[in-house]
Amino acid sequence: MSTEIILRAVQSARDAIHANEAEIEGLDRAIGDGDHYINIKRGADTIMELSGEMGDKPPSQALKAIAMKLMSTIGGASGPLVSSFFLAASKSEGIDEPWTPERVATFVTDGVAAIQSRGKADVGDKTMLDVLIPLAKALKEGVDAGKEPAVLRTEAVETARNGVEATRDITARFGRAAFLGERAIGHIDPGAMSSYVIVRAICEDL
Amino acid sequence: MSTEIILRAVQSARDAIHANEAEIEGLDRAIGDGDHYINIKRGADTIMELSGEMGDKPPSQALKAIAMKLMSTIGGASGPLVSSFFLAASKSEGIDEPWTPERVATFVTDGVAAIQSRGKADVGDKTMLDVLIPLAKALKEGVDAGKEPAVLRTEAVETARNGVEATRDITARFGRAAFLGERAIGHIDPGAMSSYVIVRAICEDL
Amino acid sequence: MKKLINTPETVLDQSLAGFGRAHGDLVSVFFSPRYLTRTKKKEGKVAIISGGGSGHEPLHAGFVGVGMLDAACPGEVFTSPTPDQMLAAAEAVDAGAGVLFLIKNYAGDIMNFEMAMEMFEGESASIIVNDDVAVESSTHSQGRRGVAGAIAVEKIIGAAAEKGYDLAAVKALGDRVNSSAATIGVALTSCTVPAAGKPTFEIGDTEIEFGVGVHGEPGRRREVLRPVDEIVTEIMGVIKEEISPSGDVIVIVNGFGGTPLMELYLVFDRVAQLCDDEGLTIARSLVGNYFTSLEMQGCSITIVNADDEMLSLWDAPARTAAINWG
Amino acid sequence: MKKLINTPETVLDQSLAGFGRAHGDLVSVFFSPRYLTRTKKKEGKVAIISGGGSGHEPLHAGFVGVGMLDAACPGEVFTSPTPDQMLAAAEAVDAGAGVLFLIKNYAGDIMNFEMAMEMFEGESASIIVNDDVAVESSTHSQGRRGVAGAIAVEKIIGAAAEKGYDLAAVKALGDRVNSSAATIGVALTSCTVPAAGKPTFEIGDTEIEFGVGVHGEPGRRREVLRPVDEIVTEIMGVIKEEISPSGDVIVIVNGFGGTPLMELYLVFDRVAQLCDDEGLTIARSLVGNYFTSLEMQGCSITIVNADDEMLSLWDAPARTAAINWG
Ligand SMILES: Nc1ncnc2c1ncn2[C@@H]1O[C@H](COP(=O)(O)OP(=O)(O)O)[C@@H](O)[C@H]1O
Ligand SMILES: Nc1ncnc2c1ncn2[C@@H]1O[C@H](COP(=O)(O)OP(=O)(O)O)[C@@H](O)[C@H]1O
Ligand SMILES: [Mg+2]
Ligand SMILES: [Mg+2]
Ligand SMILES: [Mg+2]
Ligand SMILES: [Mg+2]
Repeated sequence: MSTEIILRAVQSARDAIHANEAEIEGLDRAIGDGDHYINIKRGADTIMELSGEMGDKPPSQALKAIAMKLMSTIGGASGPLVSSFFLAASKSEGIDEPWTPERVATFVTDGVAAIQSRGKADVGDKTMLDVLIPLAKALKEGVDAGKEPAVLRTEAVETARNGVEATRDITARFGRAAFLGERAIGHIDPGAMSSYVIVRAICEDL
Repeated sequence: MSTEIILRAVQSARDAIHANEAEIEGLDRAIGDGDHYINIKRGADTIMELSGEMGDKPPSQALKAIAMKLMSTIGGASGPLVSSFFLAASKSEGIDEPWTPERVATFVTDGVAAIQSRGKADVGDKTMLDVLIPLAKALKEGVDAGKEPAVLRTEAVETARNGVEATRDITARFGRAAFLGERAIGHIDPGAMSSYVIVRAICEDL
Repeated sequence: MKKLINTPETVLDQSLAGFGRAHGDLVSVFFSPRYLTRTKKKEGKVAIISGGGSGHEPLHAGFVGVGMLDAACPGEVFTSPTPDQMLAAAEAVDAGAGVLFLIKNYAGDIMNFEMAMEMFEGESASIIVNDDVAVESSTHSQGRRGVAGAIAVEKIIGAAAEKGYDLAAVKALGDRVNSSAATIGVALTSCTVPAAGKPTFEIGDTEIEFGVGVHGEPGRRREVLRPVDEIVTEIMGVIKEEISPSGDVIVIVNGFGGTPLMELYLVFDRVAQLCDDEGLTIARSLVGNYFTSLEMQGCSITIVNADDEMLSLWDAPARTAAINWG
Repeated sequence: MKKLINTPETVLDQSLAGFGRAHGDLVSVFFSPRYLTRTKKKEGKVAIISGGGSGHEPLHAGFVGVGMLDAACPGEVFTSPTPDQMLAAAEAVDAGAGVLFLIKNYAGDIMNFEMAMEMFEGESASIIVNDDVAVESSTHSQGRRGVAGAIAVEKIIGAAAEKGYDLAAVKALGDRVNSSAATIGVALTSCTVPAAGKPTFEIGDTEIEFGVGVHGEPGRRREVLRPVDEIVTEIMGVIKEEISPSGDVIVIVNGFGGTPLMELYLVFDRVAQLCDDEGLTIARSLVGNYFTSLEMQGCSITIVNADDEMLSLWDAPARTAAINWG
């Protein structure tokens, strides 16, 4: 069932976060306040604890439970954003039907749109959206073009990698890094990095 | 006049303190609170500023002025002790008569006795008195034995050096080092060290 | 990392528990979700709720009590609290005259409070504090950070609510105090978030961060430590340009947690001299550690261009752990 | 050395000047010699004067005012003030009922106060505070150091004098509070005396000094940092042996200047748990930075075995920069 996929994805995401502690933490220490790793780790760990109860719920309820739990666990800037993603995904059309590539592309697109409407940022603002907006777009276009799941996954990782790299040489308009002005240039955005490692892990593990 | 000797001695003492900053400060940092150098430097510097007004006063008044100034300048444990020395010296019998070796031995003895009665410490307590009590005694005995001033001076420096060394391997019964118990062993007492460098400088310069 | 703690995970709850024990006469502490309320609710009064990441103590918990806040929501260290906390607090302290949320201008705080306000069913309004003029607001869309000016806003609107101002009036006053306030901070050392275990930023033995944020965010520039009179003069110059103070001012010299009070009063002396030179009257002042950044060394200077209403509300009674006068 | 100062020589006077400007309603500051008095003298009241080296702010200047001290004499940083200061202060505040000198037990303080008392012509008495039970008093003749117990002594005898106790009664009460109090401190970092420019002691990245003195003097031992619950348990054990507390106690968790309030409340939580376990009632508590050691990180715990008289005097009004209640 699709909820199993969610649980496996959550597991992958959590492992990816743990495995990239030093990198993510270092980036937020460089251009933020140093807690991004702790925040998303706290979120991911808590969701893992939920896994037991979630196995027999439909995806809409599992995603909503995840959203509410993340909302009350992460805090900071990333909490509402990440939580908005899951809340929108839980309401995405056909989420409880068997998952097809179209359906995945749709709920990812809905989720990313929710992050955008909560945080007001866009591509080029040096945030997680520099990874997520291109990712959602690539996924949708790939699905529309009828690409194979394996290709979609490879391209997703590729797109995410380009997105995270693109945050390096720009100033930030949102998040704490915005306070840095020019001094943010040369540093990758921590939220973009954590999004990238999660995307990569999920695409590789599933 | 004897007051000139006092002024030259003050100058020598001040220079000696400045020249031994690192050593004195390090000792008080090791077994006290690190301010002994600053305290006696502040005292010596202030007395130097007084010098101008003191040249034409008799020794009794010059010594009393020094005592009062030190009393209101040094503070800490060393302030009252050093100031007591000068106050007692100012009242020492025959202090305004021309200075003979006997007279010097007498006022030094009186001054050291005043330190002892103010601070209650004795030889072996790991304080400046480990230098000063043997010094006063040696001076008096030397004078009684009719030794030459040059010999008296050499012996005074020798006695002071032995005194300062004697503070190394004992625990303290007075001053902040007393709080250290056994941990004070191995460190020379800062007040003994500053007394020693002053005694040595005065004996060598005069 | 050297801290008087057991584990990073238990810092916040144990500290809140201790705060609750020490000030049980003033506040009630709740843990799941985490919030504090003043012990006695006053019916018909506008309820004021603030909150933010922990690590800034005494703010905000230390300002809960009669004459200031009705509730505070402490987040993890330097991390915004979550909407469920604000929601629970709002439901607990709503006394029929609406709830005012006092938010400091950080993306996380704004978004979490926004979600709480969307969920809260009672009447509510919000004030966003953004007094940190170290950051030139033109360069980014988040705008200035909310820093020690929050202390003045909380004191003054707390007194207004206690006096019976309605929700709209409390909000209008709070916005006015906020726009009359300007703050700049300077850091000598970093702070260390318990869960991170390492200093938030690196800083050389002779360097300071001019314009630092209260989470150790960078400011205008990294520079060599100068005599403090020069630093204060520059800060006061920037503040003057931003809010053109005149007549009566409230001065807050706020320590970041690791700087001795001795130095804070010394800074205040320089501020006072400069106010004299400018013809400003220091009508009220507050010197001490009120909006800290864990153990960071440094301080901020806040000037509030004050009118008589603000001054009389500043003087009004407050009974909180950190501010107790009048 | 990183400090918000101009030169080490001017720290004390500039800080005092700032303190005077910030609290002109409470105190008057004099510079030559240096002392502070409360603004309004109360005729017929026993005058209480304390003093000691600076660097422990808010103590003692922050305790000058109605209900606590009549005057304070600040020495150079960590250096006893000089007799001329105490003498000038005594002459200024003597209100016809005698002067009580409150001295902390350090060789320097004792000798300088003694000289002042020899010179002072009015009636006087003295209390020597020596509550630091970290130091086993048998090993040296100076006895225990005077540390944060001084806060309780100053608060309680200040209220007693205000109530009209005579000199002998104030002294007897102060001696009683002192002997009912026991304190132990622990340091995580050193402090740096401005004039010295270097840390007072070296301490490793994972080391603490158990039983440290308020000038960074060594305590019982150097050891590896442990979970704070363990440290507090050991401290409370030593205190218990020394003063066998029972019934009502006053607890003071005092920060040394560089430790966040968050950690102090966390320490207090553990103290409170242990009091519960021992059947002790925390009748009053004080958590914060009151008797600091410049920027040193760490804290001390004080327990005062309190009777009803002490508690009611603790609650009595005080109007000072640092303690303002009742
Ligand atoms: N308005 C926004 N829109 C999208 N992403 C944002 C926004 N603000 C911040 N972020 C993301 O959040 C990340 C920081 O998250 P985190 O460190 O957990 O929160 P905080 O900044 O509150 O400490 C940034 O690196 C950025 O990617
Ligand atoms: N009771 C005493 N009798 C004699 N000398 C003493 C006594 N107490 C302290 N001293 C001397 O004073 C020195 C310390 O002086 P200083 O550092 O200036 O004062 P403080 O200890 O107050 O910081 C000690 O090294 C010791 O030689
Ligand atoms: Mg962050
Ligand atoms: Mg010393
Ligand atoms: Mg954060
Ligand atoms: Mg000293």
